[in-house]
Amino acid sequence: MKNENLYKYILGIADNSLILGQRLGELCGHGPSLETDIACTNISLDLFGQVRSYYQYASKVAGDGRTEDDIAMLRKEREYVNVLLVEQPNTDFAYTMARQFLFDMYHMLFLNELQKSKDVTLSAIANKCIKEVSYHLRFSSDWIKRLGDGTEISHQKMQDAIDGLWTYTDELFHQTEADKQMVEEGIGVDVIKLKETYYTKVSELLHEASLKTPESKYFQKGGKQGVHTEHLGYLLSDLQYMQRTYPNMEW
Amino acid sequence: MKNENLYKYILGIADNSLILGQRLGELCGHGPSLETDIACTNISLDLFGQVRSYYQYASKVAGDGRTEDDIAMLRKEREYVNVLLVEQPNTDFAYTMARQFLFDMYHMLFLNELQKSKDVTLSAIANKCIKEVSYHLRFSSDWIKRLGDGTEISHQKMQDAIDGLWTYTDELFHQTEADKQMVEEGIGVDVIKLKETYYTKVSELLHEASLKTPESKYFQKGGKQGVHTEHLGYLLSDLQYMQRTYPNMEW
Amino acid sequence: MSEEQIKNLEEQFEARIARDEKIEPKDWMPEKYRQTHIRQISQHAHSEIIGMLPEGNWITRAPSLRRKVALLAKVQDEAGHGLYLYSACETLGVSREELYEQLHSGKAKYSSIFNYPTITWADMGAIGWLVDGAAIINQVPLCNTSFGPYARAMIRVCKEESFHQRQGYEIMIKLANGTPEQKEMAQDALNRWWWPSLMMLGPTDAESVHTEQSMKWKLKRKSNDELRQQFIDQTVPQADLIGLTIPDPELKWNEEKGSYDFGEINWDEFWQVVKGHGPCNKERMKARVGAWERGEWVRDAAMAHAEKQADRKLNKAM
Amino acid sequence: MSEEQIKNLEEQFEARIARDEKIEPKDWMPEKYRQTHIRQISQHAHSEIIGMLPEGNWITRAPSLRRKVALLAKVQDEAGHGLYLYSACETLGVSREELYEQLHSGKAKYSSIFNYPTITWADMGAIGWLVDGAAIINQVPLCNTSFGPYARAMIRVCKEESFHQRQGYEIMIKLANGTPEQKEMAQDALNRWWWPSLMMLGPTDAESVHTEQSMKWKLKRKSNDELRQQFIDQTVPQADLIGLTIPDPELKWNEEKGSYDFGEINWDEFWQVVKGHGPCNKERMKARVGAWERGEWVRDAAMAHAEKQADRKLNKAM
Repeated sequence: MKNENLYKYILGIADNSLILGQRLGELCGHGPSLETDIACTNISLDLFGQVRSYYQYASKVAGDGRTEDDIAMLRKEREYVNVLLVEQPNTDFAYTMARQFLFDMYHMLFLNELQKSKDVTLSAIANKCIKEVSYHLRFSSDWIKRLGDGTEISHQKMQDAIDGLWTYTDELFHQTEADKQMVEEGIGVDVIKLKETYYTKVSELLHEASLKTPESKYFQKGGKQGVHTEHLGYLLSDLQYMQRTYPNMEW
Repeated sequence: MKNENLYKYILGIADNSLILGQRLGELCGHGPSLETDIACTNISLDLFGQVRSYYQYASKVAGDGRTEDDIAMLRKEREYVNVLLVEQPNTDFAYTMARQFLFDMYHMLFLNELQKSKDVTLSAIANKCIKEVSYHLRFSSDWIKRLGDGTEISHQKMQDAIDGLWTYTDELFHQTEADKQMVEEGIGVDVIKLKETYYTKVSELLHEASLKTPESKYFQKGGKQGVHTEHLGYLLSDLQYMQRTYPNMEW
Repeated sequence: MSEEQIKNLEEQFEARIARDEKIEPKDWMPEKYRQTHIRQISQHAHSEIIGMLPEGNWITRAPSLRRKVALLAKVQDEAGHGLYLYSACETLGVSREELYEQLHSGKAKYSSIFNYPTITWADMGAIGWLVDGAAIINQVPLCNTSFGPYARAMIRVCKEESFHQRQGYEIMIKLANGTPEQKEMAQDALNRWWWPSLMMLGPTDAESVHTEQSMKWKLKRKSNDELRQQFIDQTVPQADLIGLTIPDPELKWNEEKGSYDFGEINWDEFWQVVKGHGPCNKERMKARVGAWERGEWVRDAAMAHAEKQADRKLNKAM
Repeated sequence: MSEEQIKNLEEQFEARIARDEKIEPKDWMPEKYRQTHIRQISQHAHSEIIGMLPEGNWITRAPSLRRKVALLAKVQDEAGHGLYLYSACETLGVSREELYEQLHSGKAKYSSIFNYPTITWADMGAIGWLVDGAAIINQVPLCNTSFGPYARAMIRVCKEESFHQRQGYEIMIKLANGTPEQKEMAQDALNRWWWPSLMMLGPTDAESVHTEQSMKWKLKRKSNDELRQQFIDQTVPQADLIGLTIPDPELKWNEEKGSYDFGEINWDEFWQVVKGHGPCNKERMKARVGAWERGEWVRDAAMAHAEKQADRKLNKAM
């Protein structure tokens, strides 16, 4: 591939939205209220829309005939490079919202920078996505506050969710070799520079929600190298089912 | 295929064990006690052992180069002909045991007749399996009694499980065209003749376990025609994952 | 109010409806009108919500990103329909909680079609094409029904439903023109959904209750059998066009009456499903009741938080 | 007992061990001996039970029926090992419930290796080959340990483990001789499991505690570093044989000492996992504690039923 780093870079962005969108898609019709069902479906929809833009671009960059669907659904388990955070299961609504918030905050900061990319396609996608993501962030932040500063039970559940997922936040700011190359070329976002702002903003919101910012300094990593948690395999077996079972067909 | 009815007949038997074995396999390490974990794993193991004998025979009958694994793992969702009972999820231990008992009782009566089959291979398999299945039946019966005649909570849960799964029992005694043909040829078991004994024996055990025999006369069917509940698709996406993702390889 | 006064009001009310005026929530209305509308609108809302489940079942397994996006959008639309139908219903003085309670206790009904399982991807096509197709035929007349909020909701619903219907048919076209496996999948879905779709138009006129009253209130314009005939006449050519076969050996064009003759519907199955013994009745209720129960602490928290916020504002203001 | 008497007993006790006599549960033993054995045997039992989870993760997805059967049998064996190790432990006057409680509260440890995820099928091969391989090296000497029930349990465990190890290696052979994708999968699994397997032999001798006492009681015969060297020397040729590469650029045959030199182990990672912050520590505990809590009503019912049965027997007898 001529521009392999760019290809890898696009997947690094897109896979996060793909896997998070898939997780939210599982919830459809099973949420705590009709309004949250609509919102979660809507966020999932936005994410898959973004995913299509990215993979269509990746398909062009790869230039080897693979379509957006091939890229989305026909890779092996070790070839997905999403962060571990987004593949975590829908344990309960607190986990779902905490996962969303911890990702949205990063996503927002990230897209804000990606808008300035020298790569006009990425910059345009970022520009389109940022409106959607600012809505996602507002929605998830509101729920962090509602549950953090709601009842005793909801406070405890939300604190557990934040504590449980915290270990996956650091990975958001790791860089692969492709990432570094793309930063150097003015195409990629230097995520390391976002880290401090991220943790400050997250802490502020947690504080506002009467929640404690976890202090643990032990973090998990691996997603960006395709080393995932055991949850991802099952998600993929559903995601890929049709493409694997009925290969090379049009739908 | 020269002997299509026989092929279909074998699948009709084998798919039940395959899907039930797969369900039990999900529980490994997650049961209420080490002893039940060992027992459930053991039953799963027995069932998969039986499955191999049947599919190996089916492979021979088909004679088109498909192996036992191709037959087990590379059919489409509409081509599995197990009864709906065995695909029902592991809702809780009461459901798991009730499903097991309602199937084991049938399985035992069935194999007892299959031993008399004119088809020597089927007769030999039945002969081998019946010892295993009589252990399964003893194990599940014991748990029906323990939970039915245990605490108030366990009684209620077991009654719920029996009530919930009852609707899937009638299908055990349905006959497909292939079944009828095989009965006529002295190869297959005339399941209709087992029905009365089945319900009598089940009722007796439920009575002994202080449980009520459900009176509902509404039953579900479709499994034998490949029309399944929505649970089966997800089970298949895991079951088939490796064969679909890495086709035509040796393991 | 005296009996005469009430009679007077009723006459004026019926006259307004006869003149095609809309009845609005604040207008006086007979209690029976109110109850009938609560029942029908909430049943319709429940159907949208339960209807999310069979399609939601394929979101994680949609075969392409394009189809996944379309399916998500469709299910979201259904949730939206549910939302504004519940709102229309609430204008009649019933709370959403009461309506849910009726659904969860089994007192309220929803469309029986959603008690059938979706077992292949082609079912997404069949549901859009047939189920939404039948729904539109049921619903288009309701765009002119007498109760304003319901009529306005139905206008929006019907617009989106016909988009869904085209989308479903388009899935079927793709499958029918695809590989033999895909075509078989499409035919199989049609085989399984055809008869339940015909049942969606309701029991035969002979068995149908409430019809006369409903006609007067414009909750109904045509009889069930007329609607069913319309659905069949509209759908058969669509199946022909893409080379699929309607699973009814008795289906035949009747030149004389200018419409199709068709076979006997299995009404035993219809009533079994209506009475709660269809393939997925229990699963559907379990999913909804489970979601509701699991969500209780979330709704409680949202309420508690809103109260705290209100108190804080009040304290600040004082 | 007087201090002198105790000292006397202790001397006799140590002498018996020195003579290679077995200590049996009913024999007198120093309290520290009892406690050390409870700790070690239960830790071993817990490891078997937790060890079911990473492999159990692939039961539903095994690529062939033959492999599925073998994997089920292996996991069942592990449960069996757990069972008789718990029994051996119980002879020392501790109940299974107490042992579980120690596991669930995080007080008791289990082998850290099981805190790594199994993410491809090849991990089933790598676990059998490397993890069981390292376990055997740890355990073979225990077949001659001083405490009778433990020694006897270990004889059986080791026999089955070496079967598992061969089975795991056989999975790797098949993959390494398979398609390029399969070979890559095998290499990737080796890359991920190699270093954690080396860590299974315990911290370096410099960091290791309890060793001297354990040597005397024959709970240990060789130091961690010796065992590690043995594992490496045994495993490298096996990797070579099937064309896989040990992921250690510093690995080199040292002619002089007649064994391999190898690279630095990442002890930070080791301690992070030991302290509960490995990739799956939380998942593993959640799975076990969850199973235990969900199973409570079942165990209660079994107990209640057994009591009822006993009462009935008694009533009959009277």
